[in-house]
Amino acid sequence: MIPVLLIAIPLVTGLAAFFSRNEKLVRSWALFSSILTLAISILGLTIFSDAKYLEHHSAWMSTLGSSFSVKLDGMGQILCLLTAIAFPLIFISTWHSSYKKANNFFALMLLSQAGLMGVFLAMDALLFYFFWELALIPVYFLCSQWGGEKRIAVTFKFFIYTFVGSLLMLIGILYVYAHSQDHSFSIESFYKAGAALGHKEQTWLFWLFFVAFAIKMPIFPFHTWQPDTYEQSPTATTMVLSGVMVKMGLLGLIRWLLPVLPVAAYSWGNMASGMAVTGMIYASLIAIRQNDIKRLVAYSSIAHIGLMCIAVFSENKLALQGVMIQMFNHGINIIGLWIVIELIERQFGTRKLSELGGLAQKAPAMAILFVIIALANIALPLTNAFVGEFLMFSGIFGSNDITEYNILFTVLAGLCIILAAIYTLNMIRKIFYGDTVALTANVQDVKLSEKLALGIIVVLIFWMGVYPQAVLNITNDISDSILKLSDVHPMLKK
Amino acid sequence: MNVLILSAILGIVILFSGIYLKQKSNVRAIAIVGMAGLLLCNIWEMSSASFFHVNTEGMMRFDRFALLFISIILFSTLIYFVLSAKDMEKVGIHYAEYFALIFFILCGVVLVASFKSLLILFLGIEIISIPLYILTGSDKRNLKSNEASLKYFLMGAFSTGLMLMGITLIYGATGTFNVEQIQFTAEKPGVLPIAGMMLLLFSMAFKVSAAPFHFWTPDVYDGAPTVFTSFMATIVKAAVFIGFIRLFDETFGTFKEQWRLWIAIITVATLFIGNITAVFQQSVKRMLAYSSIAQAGFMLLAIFAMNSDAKEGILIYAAAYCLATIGIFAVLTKMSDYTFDGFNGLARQQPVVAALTTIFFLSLAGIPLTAGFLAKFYMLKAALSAGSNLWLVIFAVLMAAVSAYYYFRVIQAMYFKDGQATIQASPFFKGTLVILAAVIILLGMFPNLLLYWYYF
Amino acid sequence: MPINYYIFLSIALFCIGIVGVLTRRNAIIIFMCIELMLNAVNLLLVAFSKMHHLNAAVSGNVTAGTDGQLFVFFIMVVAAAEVSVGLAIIVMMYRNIHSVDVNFLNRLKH
Amino acid sequence: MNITQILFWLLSVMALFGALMVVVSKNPVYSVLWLIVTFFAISGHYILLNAQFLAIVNIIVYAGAIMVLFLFVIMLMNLNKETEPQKNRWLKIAGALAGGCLLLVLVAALRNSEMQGQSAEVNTGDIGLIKNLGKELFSTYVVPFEISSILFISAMVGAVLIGKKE
Amino acid sequence: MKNVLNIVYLIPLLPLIGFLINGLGRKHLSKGLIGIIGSGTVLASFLISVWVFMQVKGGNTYVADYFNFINVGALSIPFAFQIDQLSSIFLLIITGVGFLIHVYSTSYMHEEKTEHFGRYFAYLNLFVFSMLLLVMGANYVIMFIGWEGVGLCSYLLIGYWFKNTEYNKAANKAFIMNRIGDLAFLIAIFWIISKAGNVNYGDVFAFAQGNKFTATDITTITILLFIGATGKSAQIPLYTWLPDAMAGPTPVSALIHAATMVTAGIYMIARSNILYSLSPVTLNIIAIVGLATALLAATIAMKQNDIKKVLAYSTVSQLGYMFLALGTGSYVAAVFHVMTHAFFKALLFLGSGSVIHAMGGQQDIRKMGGLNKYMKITNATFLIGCLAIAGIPGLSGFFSKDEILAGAFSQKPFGIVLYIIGLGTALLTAFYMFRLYATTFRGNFRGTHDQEHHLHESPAAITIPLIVLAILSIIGGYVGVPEFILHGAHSLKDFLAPVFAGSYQVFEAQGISHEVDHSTEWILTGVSTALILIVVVFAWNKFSKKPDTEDAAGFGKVLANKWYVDELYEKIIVRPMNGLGTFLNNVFEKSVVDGIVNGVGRLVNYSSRQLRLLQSGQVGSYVLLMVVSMLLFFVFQFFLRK
Repeated sequence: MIPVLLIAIPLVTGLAAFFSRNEKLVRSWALFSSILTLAISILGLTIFSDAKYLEHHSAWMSTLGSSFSVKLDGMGQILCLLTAIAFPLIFISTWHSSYKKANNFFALMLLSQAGLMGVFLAMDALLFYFFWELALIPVYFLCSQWGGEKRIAVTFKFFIYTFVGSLLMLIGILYVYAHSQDHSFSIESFYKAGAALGHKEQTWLFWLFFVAFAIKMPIFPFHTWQPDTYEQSPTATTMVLSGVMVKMGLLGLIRWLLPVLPVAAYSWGNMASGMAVTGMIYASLIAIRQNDIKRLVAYSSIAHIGLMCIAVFSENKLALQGVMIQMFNHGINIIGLWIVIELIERQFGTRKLSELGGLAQKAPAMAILFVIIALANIALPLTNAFVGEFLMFSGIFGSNDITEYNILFTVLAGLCIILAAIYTLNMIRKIFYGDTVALTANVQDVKLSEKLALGIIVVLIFWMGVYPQAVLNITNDISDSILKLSDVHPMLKK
Repeated sequence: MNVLILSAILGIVILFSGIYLKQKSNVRAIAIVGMAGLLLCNIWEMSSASFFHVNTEGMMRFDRFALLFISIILFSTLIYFVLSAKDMEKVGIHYAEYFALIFFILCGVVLVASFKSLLILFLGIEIISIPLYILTGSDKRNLKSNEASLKYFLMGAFSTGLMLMGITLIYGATGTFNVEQIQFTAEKPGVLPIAGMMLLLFSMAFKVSAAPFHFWTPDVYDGAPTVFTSFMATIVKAAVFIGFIRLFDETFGTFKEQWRLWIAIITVATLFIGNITAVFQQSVKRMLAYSSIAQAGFMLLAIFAMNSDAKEGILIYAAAYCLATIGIFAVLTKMSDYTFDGFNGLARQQPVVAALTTIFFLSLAGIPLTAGFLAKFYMLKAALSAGSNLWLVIFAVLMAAVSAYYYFRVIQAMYFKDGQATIQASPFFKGTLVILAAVIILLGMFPNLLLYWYYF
Repeated sequence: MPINYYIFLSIALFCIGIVGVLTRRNAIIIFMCIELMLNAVNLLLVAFSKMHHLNAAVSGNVTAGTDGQLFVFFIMVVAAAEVSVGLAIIVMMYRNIHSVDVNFLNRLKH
Repeated sequence: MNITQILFWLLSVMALFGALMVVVSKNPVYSVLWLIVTFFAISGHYILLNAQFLAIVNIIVYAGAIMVLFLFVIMLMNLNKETEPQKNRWLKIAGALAGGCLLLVLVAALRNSEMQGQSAEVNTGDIGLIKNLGKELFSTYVVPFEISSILFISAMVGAVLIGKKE
Repeated sequence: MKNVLNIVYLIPLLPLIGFLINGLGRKHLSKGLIGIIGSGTVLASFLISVWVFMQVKGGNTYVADYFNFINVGALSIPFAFQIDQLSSIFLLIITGVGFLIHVYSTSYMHEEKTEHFGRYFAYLNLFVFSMLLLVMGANYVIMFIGWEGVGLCSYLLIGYWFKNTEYNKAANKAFIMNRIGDLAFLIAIFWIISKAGNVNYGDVFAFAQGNKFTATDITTITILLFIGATGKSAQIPLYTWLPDAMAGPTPVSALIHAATMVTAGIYMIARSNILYSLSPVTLNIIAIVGLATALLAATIAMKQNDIKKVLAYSTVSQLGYMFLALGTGSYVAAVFHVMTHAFFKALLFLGSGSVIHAMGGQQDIRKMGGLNKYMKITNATFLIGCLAIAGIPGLSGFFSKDEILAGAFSQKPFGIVLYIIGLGTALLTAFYMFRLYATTFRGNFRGTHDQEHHLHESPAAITIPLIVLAILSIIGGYVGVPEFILHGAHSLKDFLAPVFAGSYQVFEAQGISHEVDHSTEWILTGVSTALILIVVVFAWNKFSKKPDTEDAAGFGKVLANKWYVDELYEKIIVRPMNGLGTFLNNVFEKSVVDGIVNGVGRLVNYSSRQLRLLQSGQVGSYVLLMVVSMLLFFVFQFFLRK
């Protein structure tokens, strides 16, 4: 019941939103819808957390062996919660920025939310693919309708790029499907069928899937769409993209790659992690030299996602739990960063670090909130990201049998913590500290709405930072089952 | 059988109505109503109630596959009439004749869809082709139209020659034209049937405009009056495909291995040339011509796979492709400027039409929840389940991505570029488009709506 | 007569027809060459029909091979129809451009 | 070498020569005439094969009606050696080569086909007679026969539609 | 007994509350209130700490477990505090010195605008909170939380005057350098987790004592931890941030960059003493690094003219001393020196602060001189501080430093070398400290006239902490009177005995003893004292008569420029990194990674343009192409295909 609502509410409200001309109305309508969704997802966590409310199966395309089956497992809970929180935050924080054809804008936003929810909930490969694409289309329109001056080309590149990836994934899905005994797309039969495949088949299937997810996350060297897209899209969409959408790739890895192709994941995991870690250092180094705030954050995001990717492939309880919680934290933090960046851009019409400075004097609140979020983003203890990264790192480092890979990845990824500190602190310094420049002479501080949004984020940051156990408990079981499914040692025995 | 006879009669009726009815709208009305009637009769026949009982001496068989396919064709044609019958007036004065010819073509389609004897196949192909030569050239003053029809005619006749030689060689080997009796039991039959098969392959490839026999397509589709291009590119192409798949399934099914490779090569070539060449086109009409080649490439996957999935798939593909393309052409026909820039800013002037056109293009590009996705999905599924030929599937998929590139150029033009493009679309027109889009999406969500008829 | 002779003969005619199509620019001549191809086919069909008749005669099937000759008949029918249309098209074109040169037609390209 | 064989070779040579001349002769009118010669040769073959009906039809329909039609058109346009457009040499050579190779390939392929030793019966067998053909045509082949009427009417309509001057 | 545990959480909590109140209410509260809240909370936790101290005299350890911070699978990290002798001592130092400095700050920072004043105290409280977390944590993760927390606070406080870009850069430098160390610390933690499956001190040490760690493991872990320590405690190679950190307000330098935070490294190693005792290799490394740092910093300090810089380098040098102590296995000495150092170095910094205050922000000692006439208390206290740090007998510095040297001497086989270098460093210390004192307070004033006119003794809020600290730096040493002077008077050693019991066993097992027979010690002490006195007198006379006001030349220049270490780092690390970043951003990203992607697009476009030409529009060529392809098909089918 709950999952269906989570998809249906944004979908229906979104479609409805097309038919309103009144901007104020549609704005509040969207906010209302997103808050409703949030309420539902919280209900799913609390009152209706019983299994029978969290599942829904109904026949659909039965001749194809597919069915409309959605389920809220631990990971789904977290990611849906993230999505459900993200959208109200976005709507609140962009309350003052006005869009032409607002109805289309908000409708598309809600549709993308529906798509995302679907991706996180789908327990049927075909359904998963459907939502995977459907989440993309609205974002495509959002970016190329309301984006910056180079928006069309950039977004187009983004679209084609991800489209190629998803098509490759489609082949993989079809192949596994063709080899499943009961010719069904259901996740269970996928787990059975995939594990039964030979190593060679698994290998290239692995790459078919991985490329799709790698493009989405993105992982080096499939990342080049990302900085441009983040830079060009309207910030609200960038928030969706970077805060929630990249998690699609991670979810794909965890739910649709590890357990489906365990042997390949085991044998090629290091390769993938190698790409990820290269990307981390690469992105961090580039981020240091960025002058455009949006691009800087974009590259930093690549680094963070890379870490999560490595953690996933280390196939280890600590790491996996770390990823679970970090997916949520990263989403929250980066949205917070975008909110402030949006404020700055709206006020000064520039994102160039070199043109900013000294904001802290006139806008202390903005400065403090931004600093908190930025420091959370570089995983300072007692903030949310620390827990995630700590777990991921100790997972990557491995338990008992420390291979040279473990140490290598840990150290290299660890370097990125330092680099992250460098570019983040530089960003803070260049934006907020130093003396004011002509441009920033008369900045006004955050308005109530943004203060509200940022306040919520800060609260979450500290809550998750001090008492992460709440979340860890939610995802505990799913992590266990994933690991159990993707454990290759029994297979290697036979 | 119903359709064959009735549409022939309808053709005649329309011819005379052209003489006696001065009002063009009446002619149109007769055509549309007649088409609807045909559709009904055919559906009736599917529930095993044929009006006529003709002994064809086993030269034709109206099995479910054929009938269902014919209904798809009839439905598409109906939609086509409703959307663009009015635009035929622009072409020339022989308004009624155009309809008549189209009805005759439908007879040919029926033949091709239901043939059991190579003779019928031959006749069917000819009955389809000859009126098409005429329709292509129907805009007599327009040199492009002339050129197109002459090119089409010459090359078509040439391919007819090839086909006949093929049939002859097969006859020489087997002594019959009847598909039932042509039984190549041997895994590798003699040279004669192989040569014949190859020649037939070439001519069929020509008719479905598969590379390297596709050269006529862009020129002809570009030169022909847009209304008729729409008809040719969709309904006729799909029809010939059914002939193609039936021929190779029933006649040459026993020695797949001999022709698989060639089909594969042709598929790759078609996909490549169709998609790649479409990228750089400046005129949407010509782009659609190339895209039709590309789509043919995807349909060829069905022939390559030649299994139950392929059969279902080709049905869905035919429906999806025809409907979407007809819709696009219907809009295109009303445009003043066929270039991509001609679409700039259509979304501002005509939001509804733009949105629907977008849906059609999404369907062509194969975005989920549209029929186009399921069509491609079936094709890939069939090809994969046909055995180890992943390279082909991956190639097809990459080409599909390329196709998204040029389809989305139009969407970009309509939505994100500034311009004054507009069309005068009557509410009726819009309504029909809406229905069309609805059908496409419904089909995309519930393919069984269609396949139901195939199985039960 | 050994059937191979007929096969080779008609294939030769067929290919000559093709060569004609390839080497001439006059639409009418090209069309005529296509007719030549058709006739080659006809000849071969008849030969085959006679061959099958001969083979079948052993088993006493007297009507074997008729279908081949009937097919020829149908080919002629179609050819006639084609010719009428084809010549009409050529004439129409001639009216517009006063030439039957196919290379003259290259407005549509690329 | 009995008379039939002599005739066969004679007719074959005549047909081939005629066909070649169709292709090479500059003047369209000559081409038409040579084509008629070829058709006559082919009709001769029909007679050899004892397919009188087809032989007659071939003469009447092809050599008669169709070729005359061609001739009319050519006269009407008054095409002649001078107006005859010439392809550039290379294209001609390429075309000739391609056709020739095709011929070679097909012959080489069919040389030792399973047809080895099979033969077509000459100047016997009565399936070519009008009686049998007619019986077949109007019993078994009546449906295609009727269908071809559709072809004709559409061709008729087309010819009118296209050829009519407006 | 339990009751103290029940409220021990208040020790860090109170400063946190102070932080929240001051931080949120900084715009609305009055300066006085802010000061009271800021100092009061710290005072409160000081009192509790005293109480706690009383409770743990018995020599027992308490662990207060509050909630599960992280609990995943086998790994369970409780949010727990551990109270034992070691932590209680540090509690006293932190809260005690911290309180004094808070008081001092109320006056020192009085010119600031109210909200910045509030911000300052909020930061200070936050720092105390983190520092307390660091020392109270019952496992490495909690320690790490505090560890990074203090790093953050030092970052915030160094960059307190955020208008000044240089200061901000210094702050960044401090934070990043610390991060490098922190990374090593983290990896050490992961290593411990992966081996011991646990991070609680008790369990880990038990694990270690059971010799469950392999030799490589323990060596790596300890080295990594030590690297962490070098970052926080400003040792080679990560010490360069500390002198720059003087950008912060002087009380901050006193509290964070002298008394408490920088000693966190020592605390950490003392805390994990068992691990270190088990890996002699690491101990040697620590000893060498510590000594090297001590010497290097001392040499640099000789030529510095900024009063705070001198003190900063002396801090680095003293920290080096402490590491020497740790490296030679005399942990008590290290902790002892931490304590005494906290007193006199805080005193010196605060004194310098008072001077700077009086000089109106002037920090260059060449512009000072003869201040003893104007500011009596500051002069006196500063002198005491100098004497203490120089190690004049009777003052706190003497005892701790002497113990360290003795410990170094006891090392086999190279103890004598360590001792000599250590002694040399001590002499250098005495020299530059008195150079500093003499140049600042003796001779006659070299500043401008209005500065002189403006000179005055600082208010009570400043002088009282000075006096208290002065007293402490005198008597502070008597908790550790060495054996050879008075038997059983080393109460600190006895007090800390439980903490280091494990190590002592290990040492015995290894047959290492830190005992030097008393006669030798008498000699050593005598020699060192004599030498130091000579140096002091020499420096005093030299610089009170004629301070070196001209710029250093020759080798002195090298020292004045800190051995050009910063420049070196700039060259070999910062520049290449930025260069690489620029290269990747401008060249690699654009032309390779993105180039490939766009290249594919361009390729498609290009081939499209080319393929179009196939469509020549000529029927002839079309048919020709068709025939040729047919030809190919046939050839393949009939002749090439099997």
